[in-house]
Amino acid sequence: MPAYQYNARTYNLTLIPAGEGYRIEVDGRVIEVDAVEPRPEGLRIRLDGRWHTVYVSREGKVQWVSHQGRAFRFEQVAARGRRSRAGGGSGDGQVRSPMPGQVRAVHTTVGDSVDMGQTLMLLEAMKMEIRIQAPCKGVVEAIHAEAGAVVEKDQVIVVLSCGEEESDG
Amino acid sequence: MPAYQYNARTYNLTLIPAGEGYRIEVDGRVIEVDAVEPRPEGLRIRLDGRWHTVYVSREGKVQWVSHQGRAFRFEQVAARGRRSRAGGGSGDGQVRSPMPGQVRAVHTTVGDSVDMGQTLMLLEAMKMEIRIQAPCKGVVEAIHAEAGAVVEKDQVIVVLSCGEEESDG
Amino acid sequence: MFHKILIANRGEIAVRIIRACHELGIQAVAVYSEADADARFVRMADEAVLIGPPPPAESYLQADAIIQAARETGAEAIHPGYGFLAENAAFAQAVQDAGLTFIGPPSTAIAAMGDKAEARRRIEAAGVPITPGYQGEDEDRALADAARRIGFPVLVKAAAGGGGKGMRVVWEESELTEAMAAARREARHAFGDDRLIVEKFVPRAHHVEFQILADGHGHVVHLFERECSVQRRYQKIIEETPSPLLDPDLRARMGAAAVAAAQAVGYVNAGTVEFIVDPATREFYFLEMNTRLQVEHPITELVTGLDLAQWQIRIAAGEPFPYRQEDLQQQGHALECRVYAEDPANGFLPSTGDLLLARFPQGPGIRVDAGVETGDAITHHYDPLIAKIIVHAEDRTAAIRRMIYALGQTAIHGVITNIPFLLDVLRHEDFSAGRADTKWVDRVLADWSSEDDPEDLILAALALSDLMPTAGAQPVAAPAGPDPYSPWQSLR
Amino acid sequence: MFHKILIANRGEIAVRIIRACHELGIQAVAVYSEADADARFVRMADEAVLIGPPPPAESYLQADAIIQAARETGAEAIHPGYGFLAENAAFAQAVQDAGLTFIGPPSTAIAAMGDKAEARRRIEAAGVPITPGYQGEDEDRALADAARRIGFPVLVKAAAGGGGKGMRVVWEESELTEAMAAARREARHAFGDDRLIVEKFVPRAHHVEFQILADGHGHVVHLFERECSVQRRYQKIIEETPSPLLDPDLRARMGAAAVAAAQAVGYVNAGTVEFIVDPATREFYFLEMNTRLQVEHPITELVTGLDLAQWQIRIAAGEPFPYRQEDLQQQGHALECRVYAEDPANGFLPSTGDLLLARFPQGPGIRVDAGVETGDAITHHYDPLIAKIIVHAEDRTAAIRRMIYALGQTAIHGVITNIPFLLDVLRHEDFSAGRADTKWVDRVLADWSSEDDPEDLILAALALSDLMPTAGAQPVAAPAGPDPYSPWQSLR
Repeated sequence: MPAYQYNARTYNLTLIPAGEGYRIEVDGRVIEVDAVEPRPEGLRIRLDGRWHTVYVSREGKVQWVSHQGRAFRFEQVAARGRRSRAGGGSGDGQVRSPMPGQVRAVHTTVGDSVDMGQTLMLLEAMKMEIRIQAPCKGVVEAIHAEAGAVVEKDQVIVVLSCGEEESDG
Repeated sequence: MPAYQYNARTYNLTLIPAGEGYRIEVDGRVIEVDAVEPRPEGLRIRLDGRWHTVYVSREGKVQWVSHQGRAFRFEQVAARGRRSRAGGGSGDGQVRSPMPGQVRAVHTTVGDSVDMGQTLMLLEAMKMEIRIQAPCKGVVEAIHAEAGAVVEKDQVIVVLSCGEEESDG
Repeated sequence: MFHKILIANRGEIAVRIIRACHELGIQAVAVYSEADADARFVRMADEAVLIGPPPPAESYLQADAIIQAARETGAEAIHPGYGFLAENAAFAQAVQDAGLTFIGPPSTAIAAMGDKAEARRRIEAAGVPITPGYQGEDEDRALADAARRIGFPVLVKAAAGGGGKGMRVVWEESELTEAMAAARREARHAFGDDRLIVEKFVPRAHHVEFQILADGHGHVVHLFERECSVQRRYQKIIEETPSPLLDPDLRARMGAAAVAAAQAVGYVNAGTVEFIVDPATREFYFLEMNTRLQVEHPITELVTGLDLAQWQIRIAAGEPFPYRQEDLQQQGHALECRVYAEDPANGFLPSTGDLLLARFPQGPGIRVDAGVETGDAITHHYDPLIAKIIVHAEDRTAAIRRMIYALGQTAIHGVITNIPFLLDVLRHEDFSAGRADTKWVDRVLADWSSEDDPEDLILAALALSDLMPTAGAQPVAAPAGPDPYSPWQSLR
Repeated sequence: MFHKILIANRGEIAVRIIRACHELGIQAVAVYSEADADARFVRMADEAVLIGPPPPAESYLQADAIIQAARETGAEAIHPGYGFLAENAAFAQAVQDAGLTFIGPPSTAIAAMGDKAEARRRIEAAGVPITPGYQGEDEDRALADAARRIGFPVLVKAAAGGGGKGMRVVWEESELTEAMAAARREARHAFGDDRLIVEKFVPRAHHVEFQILADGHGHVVHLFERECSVQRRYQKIIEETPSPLLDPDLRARMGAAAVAAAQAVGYVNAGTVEFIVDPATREFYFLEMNTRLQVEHPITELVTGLDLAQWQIRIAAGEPFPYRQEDLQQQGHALECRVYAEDPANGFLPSTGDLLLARFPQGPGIRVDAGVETGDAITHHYDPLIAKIIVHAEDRTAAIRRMIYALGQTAIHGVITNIPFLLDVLRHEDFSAGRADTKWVDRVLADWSSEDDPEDLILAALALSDLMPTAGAQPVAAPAGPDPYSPWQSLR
């Protein structure tokens, strides 16, 4: 019985055949599917008497599902699991790249004291320039990317030791 | 080294790697291929410095190849093979269905003497009515489809014994 | 506006109407025969109802089953597409009697135009020119007398029909008896009605038809012409607009005649008035009126910018058509080629099979109306139309160039198609000059065969074809586990 | 006409130009960086030449390597597309000096319009209204003095640039120093030229641009306007024509001004004159001229019926443009949405990855200009544009309805896209009313987030997703044997 995460929320799914269709339990709530047909173009699902074509793609633990222009990127997790550390947050002083790109300039060095909001780096991707700012007042403990380096989304690029007053903000 | 037939002609092919490309011999004649790349949409082939995308599909012994709107249906045969008995001909008194369809009416019975050109059957497919005519003067030896029956292309539907004067026509 | 519409048709036209419904926010109900259970139009519909076995008489012509399906699914209206029940007045009436809306003209208008003899009387009374002909007693002897009076060549055709079925040109009297018998037989199979009419045959005639649109509030306009002279045995294969034969004056006179013809029968919704035009005299004659959407409607959509399938629905829902005749115009030039599953090098006999590959062209000014995709089947039960390739460009020269490009980008494997034949027509100097009449194909290209020998590139690809994965030969929806319909297993 | 053309660009615009070449019977040569070796435009070209590593400065901006590739392949002309070297006067001149044809305006016209200060002087002299501004000494102190004179808010922008790069609105004096530094930095990276100009900022302005076309025989026309006010941080996301803001009188006056602007610099070929329009006063001001094909050119093609990419080539080959201004008109309404690989719920940051699925819409009035297909990669090296979805319909209401339908039929997996954001803009009452100005998105939709929770249908599909073969996860061109490039082995 798989569980998936989307936007920090976990969905635990149970699938039970029921007549021509299925009974799907999502965290206790029930969705009745009248019928389902896998088709070359997508999954055809009949809900409340009406057929819908939903597009699905899987890559490893990631399952994409889309319909009517809205695409959802679900990540498979252990059932009842908690969200893994991902997403472009800063939290505990680990500053992560919010996008894949190239480091245009590094504006700080290890040991510097920085204020919250101070620019640490300039990133560029797809002709866009993004300032990486300090999420807290603190001291630069490590810098993991130099000017010209290519970084991935969510890669830790700077580590700060945050002053206590901001660290849980 | 495969051989293929198209329109009663057999092509014996030999493929020899040559640099980045291939040397292809077709019944002794040589085609030099500069380079080749299989792509999701088709086979990219560079001939005389220019790339072309050729579409290929295989189903059993049949290989379809098409380019610029022209599609060729090749049938794989034993090398140096002769054309197998196919195509909607009549030849030796075996009358074959020229198309898939349904028998609308049978206008003859076994033992009848028929003239060349006499209508033996009416076939219908895709809203089109086709008269099956006797390919020779002769006697009906067998009828292999009755009114209402569905027949395939090239299926033998009537057998005639042809009078000698027309049989080699 | 309707909430849900049932489409009493299949193939590309069902796909076309489903798209129109979905754009307008309307749910679409498909009906289908056993042969079409996996068809594209069924997969696109919001609901689908099985109505019978493959033969049309047992499914798509089953009026009661279709009306019953509409009732059960709560559809408020039925769109008949073209062919099948589209021009069946009794069906239109039955739909109305069931409390549903028929998306098409009133049954009285269908009946008036469906009976060719009746139509000629009404149209002649409205002042529209018709060819000399005979529409009286339907007995072979009376028809033969009329043929002799009119003078050969004559056209013998089904009183109820259209599309070349039950139609024969008779060049001399000796051919008359067999022609009438064959025409009656085809008419009976196609329309369940074997009455015939006979009329003067005009050689070198062009087929030029006018699209009309009439709303339920008495407003009738024409949407200009379609030149449909490129035909093989009465089957249209290439259509275009504007017609290379017409000038503004002739266009205006024919358009007015088309509007008068529609008004003569109290027409409402989309319809097409067909004329033959004598290129020598520039006289035109009413041929028949098709009381439904035409196969070739997209070229009119491209040059006028109007969506005819949507307007059929909007007019049926009571909406007034807002444009006056003088607001409408033709912009650029549009061409349609019908890609058929048939073998042009083998007498154009039908070709059936599974589509190992159905690759359609893309690009600016290219539109494809297709009822099939890779993996779908072309069966002998229905029409051999695989797809309509339609282009729009700034003028006729650019449109022909674009069509040649588009057909060159099309790849169909699994059945033989007429694409090489279409390309040769497009490149023919008579076609370029706009000189093709309705018998041009049968006369000039009767012995057509393609340049037959595969060129080096084709042979090279053949030799190298094992490089490609055999995607076409595999089922497109390869199961993920042992049984694709049993997710219970695959999820464990 | 040319026999062979080299395309000095990538992505969807390279695909667009290859199609134009092939329709005209011209061979197309692609140049590509290492990141694009498998790209769709490379696969479509007749020949392809590798010109360098992924960073644009080392490949698509390498003028010498590109001209060398043209020489080696025997191309007679170079089409620059948009971006990269398209508005680089030195490149245009170098192409000409190499004995090749540059498919675009003369280098002198590019230089005149590329320098914003110079452009404003020339345009003002031609009688075209410009915004109050300053284009003198390029020193921070002089610019700051000018800003104070003009009065805040002011716009600081790159003298050489376009597309929002190196452009800043400065609302008060305290922000000026940092804004100028950032603008210079961006301008230097984007254009290799960090000179700035400053001008009056008009709040609630609409961005309305006119397409012009000038042949080599002195004939200049405009092809009407494009309304491009729906922008996020100077990046256009939805364009349409006609503009809901213009009436026939304003359209005629702006069109005449656009033609005058083109004539002022001896313009030849396709170009775009951008204006800002004050909706309160209905005054318009020259903004800049883009001396190349625009991203949004398809909407003009749809309403005028002309193929701009082909006309660029035909004009460069010396062909006269045959239509007078009064022959041209807008038919119907066209809209373009730019589908970007970016996450609108996460500050619109770029999203990169492999396209597990790229399913684009089909149907009447729908056109898709895309540079990618399923299996292709979106990398961080280039523009995040995945595809342009373009629709044409009879009026604005029908066009918006059609666009909503088309985006609903689009499915992109593997990267996050802005489609849900585009749909919300299309459904917004301000957009329906035609009230969106250039800051509307940033003002009204700054805090946009999608309706976030997946509905029952999505969760059901998630639970049932193991029913589907994982086509997306497999390589699309799965090798038939152990080594797909070694047919010798697989044929034995």
